[in-house]
Amino acid sequence: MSSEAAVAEAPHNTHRVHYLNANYGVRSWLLTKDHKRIGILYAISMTFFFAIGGIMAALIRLELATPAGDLVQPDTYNRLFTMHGIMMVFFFLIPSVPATLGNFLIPLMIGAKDLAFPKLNLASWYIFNIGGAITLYALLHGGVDTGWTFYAPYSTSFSNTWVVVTGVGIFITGFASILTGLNFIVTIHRMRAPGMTWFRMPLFVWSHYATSLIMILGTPVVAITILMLAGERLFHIGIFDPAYGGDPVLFQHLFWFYSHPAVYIMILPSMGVVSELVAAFARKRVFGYGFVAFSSLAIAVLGFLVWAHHMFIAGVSVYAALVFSILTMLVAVPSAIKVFNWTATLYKGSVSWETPMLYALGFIGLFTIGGLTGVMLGTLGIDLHVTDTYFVVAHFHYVMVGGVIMGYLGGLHYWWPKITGRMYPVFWSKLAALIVFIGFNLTFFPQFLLGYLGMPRRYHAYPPEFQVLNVMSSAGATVLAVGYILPLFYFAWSMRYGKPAGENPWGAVGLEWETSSPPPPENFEVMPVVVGEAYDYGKKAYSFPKQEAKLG
Amino acid sequence: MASTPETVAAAPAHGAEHPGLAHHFESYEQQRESASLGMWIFIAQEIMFFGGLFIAYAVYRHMYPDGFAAASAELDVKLGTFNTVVLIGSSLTMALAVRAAQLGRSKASAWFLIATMALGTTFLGVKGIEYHHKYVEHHIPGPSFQFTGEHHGQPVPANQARIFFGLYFGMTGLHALHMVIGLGLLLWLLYHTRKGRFTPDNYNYVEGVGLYWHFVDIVWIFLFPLLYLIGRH
Amino acid sequence: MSAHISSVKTYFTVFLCLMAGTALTVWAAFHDFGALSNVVALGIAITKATLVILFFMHVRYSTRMTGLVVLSGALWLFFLFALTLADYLTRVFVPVQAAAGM
Amino acid sequence: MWQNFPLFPDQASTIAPKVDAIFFFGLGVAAFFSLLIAVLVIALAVRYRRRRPDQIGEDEAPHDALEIVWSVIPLLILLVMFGWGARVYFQATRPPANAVEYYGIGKQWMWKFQHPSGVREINELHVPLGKPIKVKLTSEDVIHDFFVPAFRVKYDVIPGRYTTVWFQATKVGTYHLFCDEYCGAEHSRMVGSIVVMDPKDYEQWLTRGGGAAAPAASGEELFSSLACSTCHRTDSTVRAPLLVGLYGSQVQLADGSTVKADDDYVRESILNPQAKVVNGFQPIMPSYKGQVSEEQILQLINYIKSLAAPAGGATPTPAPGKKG
Repeated sequence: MSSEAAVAEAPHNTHRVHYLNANYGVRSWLLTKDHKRIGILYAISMTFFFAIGGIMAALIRLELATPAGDLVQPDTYNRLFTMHGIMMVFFFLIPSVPATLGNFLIPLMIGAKDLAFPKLNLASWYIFNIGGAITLYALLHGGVDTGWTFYAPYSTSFSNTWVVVTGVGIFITGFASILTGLNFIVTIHRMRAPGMTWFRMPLFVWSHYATSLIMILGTPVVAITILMLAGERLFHIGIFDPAYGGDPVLFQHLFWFYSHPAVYIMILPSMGVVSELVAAFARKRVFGYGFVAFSSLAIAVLGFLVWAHHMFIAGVSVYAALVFSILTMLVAVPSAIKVFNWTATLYKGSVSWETPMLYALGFIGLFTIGGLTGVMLGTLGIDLHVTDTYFVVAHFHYVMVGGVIMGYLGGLHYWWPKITGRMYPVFWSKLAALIVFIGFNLTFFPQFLLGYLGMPRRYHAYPPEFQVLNVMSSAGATVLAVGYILPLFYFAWSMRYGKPAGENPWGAVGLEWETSSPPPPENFEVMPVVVGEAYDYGKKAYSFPKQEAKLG
Repeated sequence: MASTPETVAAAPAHGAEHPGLAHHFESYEQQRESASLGMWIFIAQEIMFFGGLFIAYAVYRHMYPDGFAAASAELDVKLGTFNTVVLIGSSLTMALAVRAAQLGRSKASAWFLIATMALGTTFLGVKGIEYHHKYVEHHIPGPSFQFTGEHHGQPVPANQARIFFGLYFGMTGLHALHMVIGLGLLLWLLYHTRKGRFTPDNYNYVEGVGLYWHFVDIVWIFLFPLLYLIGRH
Repeated sequence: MSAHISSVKTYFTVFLCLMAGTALTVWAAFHDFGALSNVVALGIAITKATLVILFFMHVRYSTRMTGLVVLSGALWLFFLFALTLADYLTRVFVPVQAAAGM
Repeated sequence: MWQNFPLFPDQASTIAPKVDAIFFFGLGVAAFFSLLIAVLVIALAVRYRRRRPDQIGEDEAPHDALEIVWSVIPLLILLVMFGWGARVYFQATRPPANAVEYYGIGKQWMWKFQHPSGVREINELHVPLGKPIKVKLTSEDVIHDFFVPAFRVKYDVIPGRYTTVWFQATKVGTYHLFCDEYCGAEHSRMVGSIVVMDPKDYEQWLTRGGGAAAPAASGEELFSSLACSTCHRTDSTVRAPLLVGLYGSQVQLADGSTVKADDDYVRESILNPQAKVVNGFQPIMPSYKGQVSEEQILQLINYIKSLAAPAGGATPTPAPGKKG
């Protein structure tokens, strides 16, 4: 992927300058301030971290195929699931859609030349990689065995693994997330094209605005929590360690204050992608545009009030548990609104079954299951039995893998022609989507049953009666792995041999489809003025006043 | 709020007549509003960053009121008050520096920046003295920590005092680190002010560093009563 | 609208108010207000902080958006405090005090 | 691997049917809405599939009423789940008054239990059928979690404080006990079993199998070996308060407040005597921190509890054999 310079010129647009052939050489990529190139750089480093996390997932599933812990040592297994969690959460899921598709598309969608702070955007990518390098350094020296949640007092006093170094890695990567969020908020507020009012913006931009709010207001809390954890581990201040008078539950409060909104950082951008896909492939304005837009903001705000539903049996007071449980019920409503509105958009639409739409429909189905099992976990009576079992593991994989990754792949398939100017093979991409859907369900649905049977999380050896369901899950994992590897091949193939995609291969409405593919360095030959509503398939929504005096 | 929908002038290459206006902005005003909003969002993020420490303080002061009162009694209120006056003074000189930049008086702005840096360094000096005092008294959490204090006649366990001092060093240390970064920014600002880079149209950086400095002052406005003034009666 | 430029007089009056606030909070610390001592200390600190935000940081004269960002920062801090303390203030704490306090 | 392949855990405690009931209600809601959305999406996608390449969808006027409906109805269902769940949670976290109190200690990668009669077990807990059992838990190192799937009982075991779980077994048998909070290398080996027996068999097991000295007796030995008896005498209260009849009574402290002499008061007074000094006494008692382990403290507490009976009451005679 990184040898972008080697992209063969499509014959018909050799004369046109676009952001890929504007200048060549590794320096032009590593010092770029163009939000489009930074989006691609992010995609490359993120795919690398996803691969590492994926290998660990495969090893975990292999180990769990047998009741006895016979593939790896217990300590190695603990490091495997810990690093799988850290790699996937902090280095893939949180930056997945915002840092790649968000970076690439937000200026295009609101008619701006670039993000508000291009230098900060590049700094964000470097900070992300520095954090990743430090965490990899710790991983190569044995990694961490505390679980991605780093619960005290195990992480502060009993684990002799690389907790502080990994913490520093995550601390640094957190700033990449903060800078991306800051860039998006200022760009959306200050750099919209004339006429682009808030309610003419695409829902993709709305969901990234809500995500950026969480990135800005949540990430610093986990940053200071990691600093306190490192301080506790090095100086034994006694903040989290009961042996010195501390309260380990306080660590859980501070950790989950960020980590629950973090799951909304992961899901909201994918919801934005699905809103775009459903509108584009039903060729219809999203049903209840205003409600879907405000539901993103509602999720961002309410998402900060529910964190202790991870701690119902961790020693919080019964009354606090009641408060958090009822607030968890409230935060589920905006998600329900989104799902109902997506479904209603299909009514009287002109629905086409292109690959991105397959991912979008898959997202709607799987996210509904994930969301509703989440509500079951928010119910005190049920959570009592199923928390910390494989029911929870199944729930968050349904939302993160069935939701975030399906949305990410759908978005990638939808905007790939705009990013590279090439189409990818239809048959192989639809096949891959089907394999991912089947593999996913086979992997994670049995885990719901395992969860209610009571198989605890993070066990590498389990009672024999759980084996059949675990073998099914491991089998599903292999199918899922095939489903994720296929796109690497046909995407790479398409960059050289793919059919050139015109300005608007899907016939969709949106400012990003009004410019060439791949877009010129400053996004538009002539800056647009917005005159119509969003997703208005009836009449032309954008005009380019200086159409006749074409610039240079 | 959107950039004012004047006719989309064919944007000339910004470099020529508009020094300091970045290529992707339409006007100075848009650039200044973006820079100001960006800085404020960074400050909102810093509020939550310090917020984590403040909630830990609140929880442990609720759990160990006596321990915190006894440990706080070890801090020197006179030095703390002096430091508060110094830091609020530096906030004043910073505000005057920003005002001078807005009016284009680079020399005055430079002098006010120097005054702000002097006051900031004084503050850090006093902090150094206090830290040394804690070192001598073995009040730094770690192997050499000792504490035998009492509150209202009741002896206070060392654990509770260690938590207070842990939070004291965490909060004031993080604040001091932000001061050091602030001094570095002020130095950079001084260098560019002397080179006349900031004009009434383009003083965003001066205003940005000013907002950052005022925020660091506000953090101390909360730290001073919470750490120095509990249990004094 | 170009940013508002406050007069030097405004800055000095605000500075004097802040000095008075500092003196007040130190004085208040040495007098017992019982349960109210926390409220008094925080009240003075919040007033001083508001003065700095409104006048030194020009929020008084800048766009509504800036005020919104300040308020959202404060509101999120309130979320953190309110719900965490909701747990700590209602927790029937059965401490193994010895291990904790010693 | 096929011979024992359950799809649903058995119900072996009074709370289990209640948890299963609300679980099935939640499952029903989840299944209903998932199927509803799936069927609707597929039906609409097929019914309104694109027939001509340039066909566009008809624009819809927004239905605010419909939006309100499908916000309020899910909210109402969710509030029902909340209320019902809260009721089950209250029942599960509040032990009944007549619950028999057992002690449990989680220690890195093993469980240690102690019956009220003093019998101690490791990784196994024998309990009588049909009696409400309360297990008072603490940990000696990291956070563990007492989880018995068959009883639908789970609560974290936190160092530095006591947490309690309670259950009333309804079926005889042996049930898995898991540690359900990650606690280190052997986390998945920190498993045990709860053996539910008929009350008669249980009593027999107690006397026969669990021959350990009644905790009160070994507590008495400790009381003298640790020189507590030098100050806490039964005949004089010059140097230290009288312990007979102390347990459960209200104690007047030096700073004027009164506190109930429960487990934690006794425990704290052993490990940190200066924390709560009894009115009229000097804080001269040395701290025993580091000299007594958790079990010894429990034995001392039980001994002091046994003194609660009026002076000269039947202090239980030490049982013959003494298991260490």
